[in-house]
Amino acid sequence: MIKKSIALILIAILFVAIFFTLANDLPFGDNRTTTGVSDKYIYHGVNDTGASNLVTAIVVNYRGFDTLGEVTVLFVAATGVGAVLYNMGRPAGKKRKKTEASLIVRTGSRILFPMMLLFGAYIFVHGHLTPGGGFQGGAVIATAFLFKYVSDTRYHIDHNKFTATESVVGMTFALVGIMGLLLTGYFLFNFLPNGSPGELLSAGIIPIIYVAIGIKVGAELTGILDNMMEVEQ
Amino acid sequence: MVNIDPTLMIGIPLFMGFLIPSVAIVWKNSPRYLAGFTILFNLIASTLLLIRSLNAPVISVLGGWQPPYGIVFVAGPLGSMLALLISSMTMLTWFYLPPHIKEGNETKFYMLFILLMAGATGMVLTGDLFNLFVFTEITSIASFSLLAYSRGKDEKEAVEATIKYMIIGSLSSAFFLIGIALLYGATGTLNMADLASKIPSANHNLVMMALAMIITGLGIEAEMFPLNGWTPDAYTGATHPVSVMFASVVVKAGFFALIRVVFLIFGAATEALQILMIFGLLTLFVGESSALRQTDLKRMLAYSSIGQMGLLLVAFSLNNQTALVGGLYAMLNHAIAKGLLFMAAGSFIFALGTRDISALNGMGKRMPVTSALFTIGAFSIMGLPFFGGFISKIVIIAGSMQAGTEGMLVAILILSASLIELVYFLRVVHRIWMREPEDDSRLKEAPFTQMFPMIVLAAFVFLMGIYPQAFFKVLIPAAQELLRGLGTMIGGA
Amino acid sequence: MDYTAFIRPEYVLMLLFAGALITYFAGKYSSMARYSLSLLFSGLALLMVALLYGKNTLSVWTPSITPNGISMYVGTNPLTWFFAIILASLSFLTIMYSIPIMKGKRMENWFYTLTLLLMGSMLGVVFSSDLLSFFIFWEMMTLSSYLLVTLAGKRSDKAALNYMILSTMGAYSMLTGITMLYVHFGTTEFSLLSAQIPGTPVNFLWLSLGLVAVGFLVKSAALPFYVWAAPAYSEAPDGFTPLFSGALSKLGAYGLFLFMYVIVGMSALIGMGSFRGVSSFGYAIALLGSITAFIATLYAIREDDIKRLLAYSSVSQVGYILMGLGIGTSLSVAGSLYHALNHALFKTVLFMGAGAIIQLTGTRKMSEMGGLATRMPITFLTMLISIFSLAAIPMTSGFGSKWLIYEAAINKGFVFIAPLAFVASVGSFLYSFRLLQAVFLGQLPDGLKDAKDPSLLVTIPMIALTSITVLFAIVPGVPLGAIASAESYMGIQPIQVDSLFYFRIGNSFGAYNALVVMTILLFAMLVAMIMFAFAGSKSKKVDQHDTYLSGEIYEHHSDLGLHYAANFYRPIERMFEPYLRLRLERTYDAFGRGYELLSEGIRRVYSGDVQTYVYYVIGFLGMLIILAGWWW
Amino acid sequence: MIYYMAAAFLIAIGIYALMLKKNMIKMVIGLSLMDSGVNLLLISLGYINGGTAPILLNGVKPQEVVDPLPQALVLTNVVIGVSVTALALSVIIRVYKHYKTLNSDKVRDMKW
Amino acid sequence: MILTIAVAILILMMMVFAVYSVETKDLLYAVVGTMAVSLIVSILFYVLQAPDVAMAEAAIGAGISTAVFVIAIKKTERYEHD
Repeated sequence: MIKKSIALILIAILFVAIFFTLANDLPFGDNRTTTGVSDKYIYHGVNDTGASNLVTAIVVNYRGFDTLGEVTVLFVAATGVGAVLYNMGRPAGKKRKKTEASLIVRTGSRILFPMMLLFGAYIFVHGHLTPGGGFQGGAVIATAFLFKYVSDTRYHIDHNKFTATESVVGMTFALVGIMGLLLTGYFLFNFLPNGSPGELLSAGIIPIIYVAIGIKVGAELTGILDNMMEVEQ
Repeated sequence: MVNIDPTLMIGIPLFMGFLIPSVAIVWKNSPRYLAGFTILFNLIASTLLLIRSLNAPVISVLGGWQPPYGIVFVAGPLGSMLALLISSMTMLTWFYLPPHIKEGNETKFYMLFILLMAGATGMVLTGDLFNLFVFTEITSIASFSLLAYSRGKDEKEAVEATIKYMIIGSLSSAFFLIGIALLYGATGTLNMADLASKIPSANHNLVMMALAMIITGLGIEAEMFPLNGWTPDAYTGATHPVSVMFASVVVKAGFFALIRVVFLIFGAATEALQILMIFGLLTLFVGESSALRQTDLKRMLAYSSIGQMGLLLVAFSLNNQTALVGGLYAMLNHAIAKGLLFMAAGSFIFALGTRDISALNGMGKRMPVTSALFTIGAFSIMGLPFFGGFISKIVIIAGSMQAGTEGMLVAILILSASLIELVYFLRVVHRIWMREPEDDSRLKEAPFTQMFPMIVLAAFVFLMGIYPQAFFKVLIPAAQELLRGLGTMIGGA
Repeated sequence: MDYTAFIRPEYVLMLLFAGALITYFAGKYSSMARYSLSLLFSGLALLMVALLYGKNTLSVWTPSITPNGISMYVGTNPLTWFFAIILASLSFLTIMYSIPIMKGKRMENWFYTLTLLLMGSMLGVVFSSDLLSFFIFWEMMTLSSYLLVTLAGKRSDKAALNYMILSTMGAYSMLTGITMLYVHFGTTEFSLLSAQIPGTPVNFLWLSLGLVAVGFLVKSAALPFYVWAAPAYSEAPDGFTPLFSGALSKLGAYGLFLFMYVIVGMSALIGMGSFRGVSSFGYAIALLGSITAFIATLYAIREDDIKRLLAYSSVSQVGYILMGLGIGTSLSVAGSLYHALNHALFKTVLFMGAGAIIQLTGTRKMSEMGGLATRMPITFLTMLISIFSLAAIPMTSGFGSKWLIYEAAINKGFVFIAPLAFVASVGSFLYSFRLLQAVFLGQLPDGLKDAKDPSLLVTIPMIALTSITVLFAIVPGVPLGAIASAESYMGIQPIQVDSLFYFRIGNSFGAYNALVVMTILLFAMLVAMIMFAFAGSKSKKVDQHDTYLSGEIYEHHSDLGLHYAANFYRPIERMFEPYLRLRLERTYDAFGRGYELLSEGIRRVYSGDVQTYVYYVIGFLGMLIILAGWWW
Repeated sequence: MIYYMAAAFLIAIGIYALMLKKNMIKMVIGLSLMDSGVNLLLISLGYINGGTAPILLNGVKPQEVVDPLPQALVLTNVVIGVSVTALALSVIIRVYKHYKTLNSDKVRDMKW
Repeated sequence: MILTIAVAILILMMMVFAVYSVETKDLLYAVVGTMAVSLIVSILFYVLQAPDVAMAEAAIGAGISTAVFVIAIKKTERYEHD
């Protein structure tokens, strides 16, 4: 009983501390960016990077290294799940679960699967124009594959092809960064022309990177889902 | 002198990480050689970096955007020395790997291995607070997966240790992120140097709350007393090379991150230092006393490294140059000597099959070379003359004396803690050499490829004991860099 | 051309360390190589030390080990030479003595390497003339002596660990004191240090000197820290004990001499507060020394084990040295130095003899020995003279030094220390006589019929040391000359030594001419021998065993403790019985067990349950937040 | 203002689940709730009254745009959150294989 | 003004969902509760003018992590019993 009360007291302290420091020291919604770095992103973002979506400009260009780190995190997690669940999988070809998906789900998945892939591709191709980008597009692709897994009990992805695409795409991202370093002495420098904002082929290397991230995130999340689903019951 | 850009030390391992799986499909044992090549590259790059950074810190701007706006890599003498320590320890562990990772999926092990090194190097070199968070995440997720990697006999303990470490680790990343959010709210910037210049003028209440959050978050990585519940299980559960990586790479990077944040960003605020001092002493005593009662060899080494981290915390919180140099020297010595101890203990356990200390009777006769190396590591941690530990102890004590009368009390506490340390290490060393083994059949020593890293580490331990001047040439500018604070390093806003 | 110009102390040290290494590797192949090499190296070192007489050298050894480049100094001066010659000669003789004793024992090869290493580090401690190298050699000496004690196998585990813990605790408190001095004065070299001492605040001096003195009191087994001494001396391998208690125990005294008189200097010492003309710091040490002497004698009397008896006796003799050292007048310092020399001589002979006897009879219990005088004449003779010197029978050198110490104590009118010392010296007579009677006199037990003198390698060192004792008894001026020069180096008014003939020993209120008194004594001994020879036939053989078994048949081998030597001083013991129960060992063991229990409790903090760890983290954060809100 | 309340509540409920619930999956749920809370906190820091989404298309002027930097940070943190959760759950699957229970009290072989 | 009321109601629902998902014994319902919380948080992001993050939170927070939770529950136990 005392453990519960200690926990509740501590949680109350934490809640009060976080809420009140935020409430009275950081008034909600007032314009604090004048002192910080973000007004450079806002005022010079478009003509610096050519991307009209400022968030994408920051994610890929200004703080591109964070995204490189981010992709590494996901890559490590996928490898980690693979290493953790190694040789716990069921023998090939054995059905995943007894009950077959209903007819509607199976036909629906056959129709919707390509649509969802296309929609995911649309998201990360237009990363620098419309909201959304590599991560969101990749997640949509992963849900598409998940949908396929749910509907078809014997379907599972071909590991070699997925690992190949994953590493090819990952290497392009790293190569883009290294080429930036070779050409201009700055890692991940935007060496392609910015083009006119709003165009599809604008914003230099941002679309390339975001396409790479989109495919990579899609492949990795599907890999994680596949690893977990394949575990012997 | 070809100058390799520090960011390549993250770029190349990442590139190789992506390359290894696809090459592995074609050529079975390519991962070991590709990983070896990457680590070698990092080793050479960090040595060149250290030489370059001795006169002026090497600043590499990411993406071409000047510091407060873009991310920047700052390789001062301190950062590059630690990068060198990380890459050299990884290289040596790479030699030590083969027999211990047979059961699991080797390709994935090597990918995680080089990414762990990349994450730790990134943590040590980055000059941006959020980037530090991302690299901390990479390092901790890589260490989660490596910890859970072990198959075979003690798979059960490895898995239990992983789940404990993960829950506490993700708690630490959540608090660290809340701290970063508060700092961003208060100052509006994320670059460390910029933060250092803006924090004094920022809203005091916010900064203190952020400090509390960050100390908790990073304290978990740096094994401070109440927060290090996960540490003994993590060291004991991991396979032997992974615990070597833990002792000398993961914890050092976590500890260094805490020190950098407290010293550089908060400008060594007295409150933060007092907290570190008190909890450093607590960690020291809790670590040493619980090591006294252990019957499991690796768990004893785990508690002893908790104690040593407590010693580092105390040394750094004394905040004068001698104590800082002593702390850095102790950090180096601990990484090397503890790595050696874990490797030797690993060979013992690999040969004996059990982790029980009482099974070590008379190992001096059965595995003479490994026992000699174990004894050298133990003597260095104990701080006997002509070993690295001795010099770090003297310099730390001299540093604490300079901190006035309360420094005197700290010195006495440090010495009594190292007295406890002496007791339990002596008990093990005594058992190895002086006791008669039950069956004195000669146990097979590790082949030369695995003995080589241990011999190199032992040589380093001696070198640190006999000719420390070479190390001081690097450590003194590093300590000055920490004391002076990052603010003046790169012109902030 | 002065051949000895090129000999410098650091060559001696290098020679010994290199010798230790060579002996180890040579020893692996042939035992002959091991013995000859170790003898060669220690003999050479002894020769070089002897040739260093009267030299004042100081040489810098530059590879400094601290960030701001403190370099290490090694040098010699009369005080260090006096101790160095004792240490070197004892080590050489002990190595020679230990060859037959340690033959075939466990890890014999390690024994010689470690003894050479110990010799090197002891000489290093004595020759070093700056704080840092002093501490380094001190730690090496502690480590090598610990390893030597553990060579005796399973029995010596506990004793060795206690010894290592206590002496490391002393070494660490010394390190704290040394660092305080270094941080306060900025330098570690002794002469530079003593130049800056006069102006420093008194309580700083008290604290730093006190901390350093703790280290030396532990090494010389003074009152609160004597717990490790008896088990360590007795459990150590027989080959090592003479060096351990003969030479090693003097280093504590040397350290005190060095810090009290060479570094701090007499005037500053007095400035730290004086008590009836003697520095109160010195008085405290003298007090500790005399109480240790008294208590150790009490323990020595009750001992039946020969090595433990000698161990307690060396603890009490070192107490005398501390007493003389503490009082600090020219007479008492001369007495303490002289006693250090004598104690080194006779205690080493006694331990060598004990080693030989133990090897011969296989047992350490004195009640199982007896009547060895006839069988082992040389051992008997040498041990007899050493026992006389130990018991301070007039006209032996032991008497000379104790007499000087008493004169100084009485001269200063210390009403508590002097009587304590007298009672202690009576005690020392008692246990030395017990040793003599139990081991040598009485009838030979049947098991020891074939006892005979140990091999030549054992008897030569014993004879050499005893002849030196006899020589110093007759000609005290020789050692006193060296002591006078040491005293003047320490800034204390040296004791007058008759330059004409070295027989007089004494000062303002009393002296005796050693030669005249010695001749009278010899003449008296001669008369006694003749009377005994004539009346010898009437003396009756007395059986060693009481036979009051009221008619029971008594076989000799039953250990009913009926042997006279079994509880020799039972009446005296009964007198002190109640007080001896509160032995200090119990407090140390209690502390050790208490800490083990405490750490058992601390270990429970890691309960293994993830949730408790989360509680710790959140609790820590909550505490920080409360602190942040209210305190910052 | 109420966003801060929501964020703080989420963090609190996450820690509540972590501290008081024995089931490991419940703990991971608590962690992911806490993560969403932290993300909400970061985004509400960056909000500006009357600001629009940071996409400068069809005539949106830079002055009235919300602060884009926290959004970039949250983007990264969401992905980190999901990868840690995935790894944690796969480790829990292996824990279950060995210990046959999800109760964290029972998973305590390594203690003291 | 209506927006703030709607947001207040949303946050209230979120709180209810969060408490429910922590307290319920059936893990599947807990996971559904978490999905609901993350969906509402994604809507809040949208209201706070952060469309990118809203999509990410919806796709990843609600989609993938819920799937992972369900798979994990399928491989272990469904009901929490202490």
